[in-house]
Amino acid sequence: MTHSIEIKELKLAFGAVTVLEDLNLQVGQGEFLVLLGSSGCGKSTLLNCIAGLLDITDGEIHIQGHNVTWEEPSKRGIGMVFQSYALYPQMTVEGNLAFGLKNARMPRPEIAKRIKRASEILQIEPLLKRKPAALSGGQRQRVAIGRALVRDVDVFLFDEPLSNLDAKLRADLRVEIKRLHQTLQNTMIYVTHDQVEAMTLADRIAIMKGGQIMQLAPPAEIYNRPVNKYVAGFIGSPAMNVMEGQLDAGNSEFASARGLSFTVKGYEFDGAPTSGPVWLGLRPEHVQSGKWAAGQPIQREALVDMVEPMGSDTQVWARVDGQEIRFRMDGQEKVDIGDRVPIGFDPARLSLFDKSTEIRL
Amino acid sequence: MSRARRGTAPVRPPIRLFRNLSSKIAAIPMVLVGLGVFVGGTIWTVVYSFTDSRLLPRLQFVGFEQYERLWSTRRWLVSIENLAIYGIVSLVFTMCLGFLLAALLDRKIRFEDTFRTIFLYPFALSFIVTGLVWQWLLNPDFGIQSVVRSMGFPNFNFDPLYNSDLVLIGLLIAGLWQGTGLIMVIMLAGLRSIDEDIWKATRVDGIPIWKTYIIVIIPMMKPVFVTALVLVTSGIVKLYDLVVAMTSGGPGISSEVPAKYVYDTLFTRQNLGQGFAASTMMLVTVAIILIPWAYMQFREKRQ
Amino acid sequence: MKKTLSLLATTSLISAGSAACAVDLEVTHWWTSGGEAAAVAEFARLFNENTEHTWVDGAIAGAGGTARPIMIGRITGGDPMGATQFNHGRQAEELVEAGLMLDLTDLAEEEDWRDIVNPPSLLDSCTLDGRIYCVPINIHSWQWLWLSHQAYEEAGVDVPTNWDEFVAAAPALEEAGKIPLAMGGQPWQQNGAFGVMAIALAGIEAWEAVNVDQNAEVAAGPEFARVFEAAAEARALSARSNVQDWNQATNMLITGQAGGQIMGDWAQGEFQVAGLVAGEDYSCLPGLGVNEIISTGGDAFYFPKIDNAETEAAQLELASLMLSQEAQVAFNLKKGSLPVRGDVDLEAANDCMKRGLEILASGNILPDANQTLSPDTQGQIEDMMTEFWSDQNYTAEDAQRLYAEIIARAD
Amino acid sequence: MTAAANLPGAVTPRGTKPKTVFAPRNIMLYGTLLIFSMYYLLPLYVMIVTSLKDMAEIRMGNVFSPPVEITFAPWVKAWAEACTGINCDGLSRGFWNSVRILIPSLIISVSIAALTGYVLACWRFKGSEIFFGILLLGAFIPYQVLLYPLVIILRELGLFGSLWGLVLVHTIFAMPINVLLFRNYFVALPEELFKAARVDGAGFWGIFFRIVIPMSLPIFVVSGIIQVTGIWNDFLFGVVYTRPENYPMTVQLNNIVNSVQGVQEYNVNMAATLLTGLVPLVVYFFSGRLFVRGIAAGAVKG
Repeated sequence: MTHSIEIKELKLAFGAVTVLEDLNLQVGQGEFLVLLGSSGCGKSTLLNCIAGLLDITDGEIHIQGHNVTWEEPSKRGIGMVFQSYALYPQMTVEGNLAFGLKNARMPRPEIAKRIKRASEILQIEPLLKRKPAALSGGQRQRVAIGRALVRDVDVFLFDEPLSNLDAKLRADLRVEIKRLHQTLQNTMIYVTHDQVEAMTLADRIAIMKGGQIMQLAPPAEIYNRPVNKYVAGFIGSPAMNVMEGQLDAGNSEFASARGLSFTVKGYEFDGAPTSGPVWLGLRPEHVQSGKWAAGQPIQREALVDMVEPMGSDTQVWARVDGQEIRFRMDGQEKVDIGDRVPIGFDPARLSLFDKSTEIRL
Repeated sequence: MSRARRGTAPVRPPIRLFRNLSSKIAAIPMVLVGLGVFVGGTIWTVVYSFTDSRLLPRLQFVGFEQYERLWSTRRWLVSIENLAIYGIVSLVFTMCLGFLLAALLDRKIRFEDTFRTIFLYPFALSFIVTGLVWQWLLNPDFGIQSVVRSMGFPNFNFDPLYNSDLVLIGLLIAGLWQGTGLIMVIMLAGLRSIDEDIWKATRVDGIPIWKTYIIVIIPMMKPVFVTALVLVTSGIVKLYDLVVAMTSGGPGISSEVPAKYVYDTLFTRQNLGQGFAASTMMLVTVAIILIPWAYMQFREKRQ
Repeated sequence: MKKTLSLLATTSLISAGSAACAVDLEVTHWWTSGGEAAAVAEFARLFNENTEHTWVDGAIAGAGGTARPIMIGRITGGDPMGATQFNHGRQAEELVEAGLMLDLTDLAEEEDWRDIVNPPSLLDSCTLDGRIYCVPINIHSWQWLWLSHQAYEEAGVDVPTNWDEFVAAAPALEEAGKIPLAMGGQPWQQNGAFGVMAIALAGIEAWEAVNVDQNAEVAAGPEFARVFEAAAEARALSARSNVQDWNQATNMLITGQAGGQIMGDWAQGEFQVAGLVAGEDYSCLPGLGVNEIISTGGDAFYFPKIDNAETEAAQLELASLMLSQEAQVAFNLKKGSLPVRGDVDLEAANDCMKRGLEILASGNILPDANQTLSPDTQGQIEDMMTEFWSDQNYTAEDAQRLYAEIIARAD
Repeated sequence: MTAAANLPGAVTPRGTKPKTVFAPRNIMLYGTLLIFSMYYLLPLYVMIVTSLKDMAEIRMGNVFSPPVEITFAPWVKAWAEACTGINCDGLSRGFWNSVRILIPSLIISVSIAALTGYVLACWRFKGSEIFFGILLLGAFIPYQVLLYPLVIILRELGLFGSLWGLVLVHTIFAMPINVLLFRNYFVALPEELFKAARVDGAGFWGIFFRIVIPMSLPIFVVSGIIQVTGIWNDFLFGVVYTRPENYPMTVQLNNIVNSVQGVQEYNVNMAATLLTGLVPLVVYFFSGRLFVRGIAAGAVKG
């Protein structure tokens, strides 16, 4: 058994509208894959196709080596957790957990055993006799996860499971899902629009846009080497500074349209660099300031336009040689509008994209 | 459990027809009723409206003869006029009154349940019952007229059911009595679905309540109004029982309505062809009102 | 068939032995007013007593206009009743043509209906292509002006003896707070009253020209102009009459609230139920006291075809019974109508009925408009009439013009 | 005291104090409501009062005066003695007929409408929306147009005149509005529930019976009330598609009111009218709250 999930040439169209096209994806055994993208990118649609909740137009879906393209959702060997929890309101927690197993005509003792195990793992034993309406959001989502858990399947599908929770609970449950993955070691596909969830949970992230996967890679690679301008802008908070400018391939000289220019020394080009209009990306957190600016290959002076103190750090909007740049400073440093602050950064950590194709150079 | 049936997993897409087979089976009644009764029945009626069928349907085509006669029949013209007047007035009043009552109930009043029950209970009664009660109340010898007269206004006249010029008012009083409650409930539901914050916002902005209703609330309730409109209109077209119970079309033919003309020609006059022609005209009228609306709905959905 | 008849002849003694054949025969009709219901109960009683079958009463309230669609619907809808009332004439014509009605010719020949039914024109209305499809059971005539003695006494004027006197006496009634002419709001009553006035005032020839030969010129002519004027006059006299049903209008006479009513002889049943005596409490003027003539419309029973030998036998038994002397007397006395056979003894008949019988015997008879005009034409005329009667501003000229147009179009 | 305190608005609060219960605005509000209440209650009051008077009193007094001497005779007569033709068993027969018509019609029409609404909301297939559109248009077709074709359909099915024929007719004409109600309600249920149920192995019927129905009590109540009142109040179909022995109560009512024997007995008529309206009124009074809630859930979405 090579891949846990394999998707070949998947196409999904509603009438004349094509939602997913020529989509290929392989997910390894026990891998935690996050489908990340903004709303409408097709990530949930793809998940629904994998689950069998949407009939695809063309292509094949294999789960655990079986072609399940036209199989019923319940027979694909998947468990699924939904954003709105989707608990059956008229059943108790126990009833919710047992519903799928009863449908599969599983013997009662086995059902009881599985519910016991799942509720132990998720610590929901005291809730078993309650109805969903009597549970808090976090408890509900635990039950929803439990419902996937009792199915004892190889593949878990999560459809934005934490989006309806408040920030604190979200963080807690995120950790719990990660722990669950480590315990169970099964394949998980997790759909989210939250990059923090994606970065923290994923073995690999698939960034989607317009029904296509832009980049499929481990979080670090996505962060460090985004394949295109979209991915670069999507990942990272605050967002990457993207500057319009010219690249002179001969001496690796970048000149911003606004006036800032420097040599991109140490940057690893994907191919041979060519001269022409480019986008240049610089992550705010890669810009050093104040006394830390000193050691950086490129140093400039920034004129502060606006300050956003966050406590642990401070976000600064500033102009460097006429080019607007955002960066972060230590929260302890005092900075005010109109101040001049020395900054520095390392060109090796930049991202360069072709102006027209927006693909990484 | 997932592993149990792996061997039989279908690889090929199922035949189109059998996909969602259960839902298609469950949809059979809808298809039969929609196509068999509504479309089939309508086509049948339209086709036979071009025949000279009398007591029994027969396919002896006579072109537009039935329609020519229809439009030269006074009773039909009066019926159409009555329906138009009744329809427009009843529509306006039902909507306004329904909204007004709903708005009053929505002002966080006491005894809301009691008032709502009072306004809605006539809806539970049939048009036959409604017609009989109001016929009794509007009876000039015993009802409102005689009561007011005996209170010292001997010249008071209110006998709409015996006065050709006022008979539609009599029908309207009874029709509104029966029908506004439902519209009120629907409007009330619509009002309740509007975010409290809207009210707070308009209070802060200093917009008077009546203006808030007109400028903010009513536009927000568009879908509710559409639902109410559809309900009321379809009810008006079917207006029949009430007329039969209250006036039988009288005095004279002054409260005749198209539905009654159709019924009478079909069955009493034993002139099926003429009755079918009249019912076809009713359908055409409905279609003229409905098609633009359906088109608008459709376009909105597209966007 | 033979067996059935002989059974009947020896009356009902054998019923116990043939209980297996007993049929519940549903009979539909629209006789629901007091006198009518009492009359139809006589049929039911005789049927239940004299045969082993049971009369299942299917009364449908409202006038014939309400009831007929239901009856026709059931016959054409494949759920026929055992027997049903129609006004004979053209109402059931197409049903017979479509073969939905039982052919009674054999029974009729057996019992010599041709000889016993009087006037024979009644049987002609039941005949299509030489076959007989219905049993005429009574003769109803429209041409009566009923007068309430109480009303005239209270107004202090003599009871009129003809239409002109009636009109002349009207102001006195008005003064006494009474309504001179009671008139129900239903179109058929208004049309009927007009018909009565037409025969009385325009004369038989003109009436026949319009109603039988469908001569539109006569309808637009001076004879009918006079009728329309008289009708407009009558309309003014009935202006304050605001009842719907004919028997409510009759009731106004019974209680002395109204002076007169133009209504068929069935009104007599109501007087009878109320215990009023003809000649003492009320009087009747055939042909409005102007033209003593009666039309011979009436009710008939049709027997829808039912594919069941036992039912068919029961139907024939009922048909035979309805025409029997006993049933004719019992029924018509209660109903206030005239029997269809001349050979029955109507000792118990009251003044008005006897006058009717005399006119009948003298042969001063006309067919009923139901027999000569199709329901469609009748309906159009009724629409016109009801508008005319209820709208005081509707001129006689306008009404006559429209009337002539309808007659010109009649089929 | 500072200078500021002397300025108007510094000591006395600006604006007007909230009004009491007897503020002019409240009087207007409740006054309007009370006037409207009169309009709605008057007929019921007159019906009750009239039905408790005897005829002599009705002729004398006015319609609004309470009965001097309460008599229940009109009620007894309306229920058990009033005549249509030669049958003098009042409304009681019609009542039981209506019950016999109501129960199967109610069950079948609501079940089919619920099922169809479920298909349209959760299991759409190619063309399902078109059929739904056709069905909705059916709500606008005057009954009269279909009266005759239905006679033919029922005849061909051999159902004409039978109770089941009437049940079928009620089911057909109940479909448009009830299907719309159910569909709108089901569409508003969270879609993920259906997905979860499918992952849990529930099929078309499993989801319907185990998930959807238990969640849909309010809309069933609404549809049920609409159907109870609609079927109970029906006159036209009852009179056209049944035989006299099966006539529902409304037809019986009309027969009794129109079978005038002698004078109109207004008190009996009103008692009969009240008796006929009683069932839907009772149903409504007991479940009116749910009805209002269900309407909110089903109708507002449009």
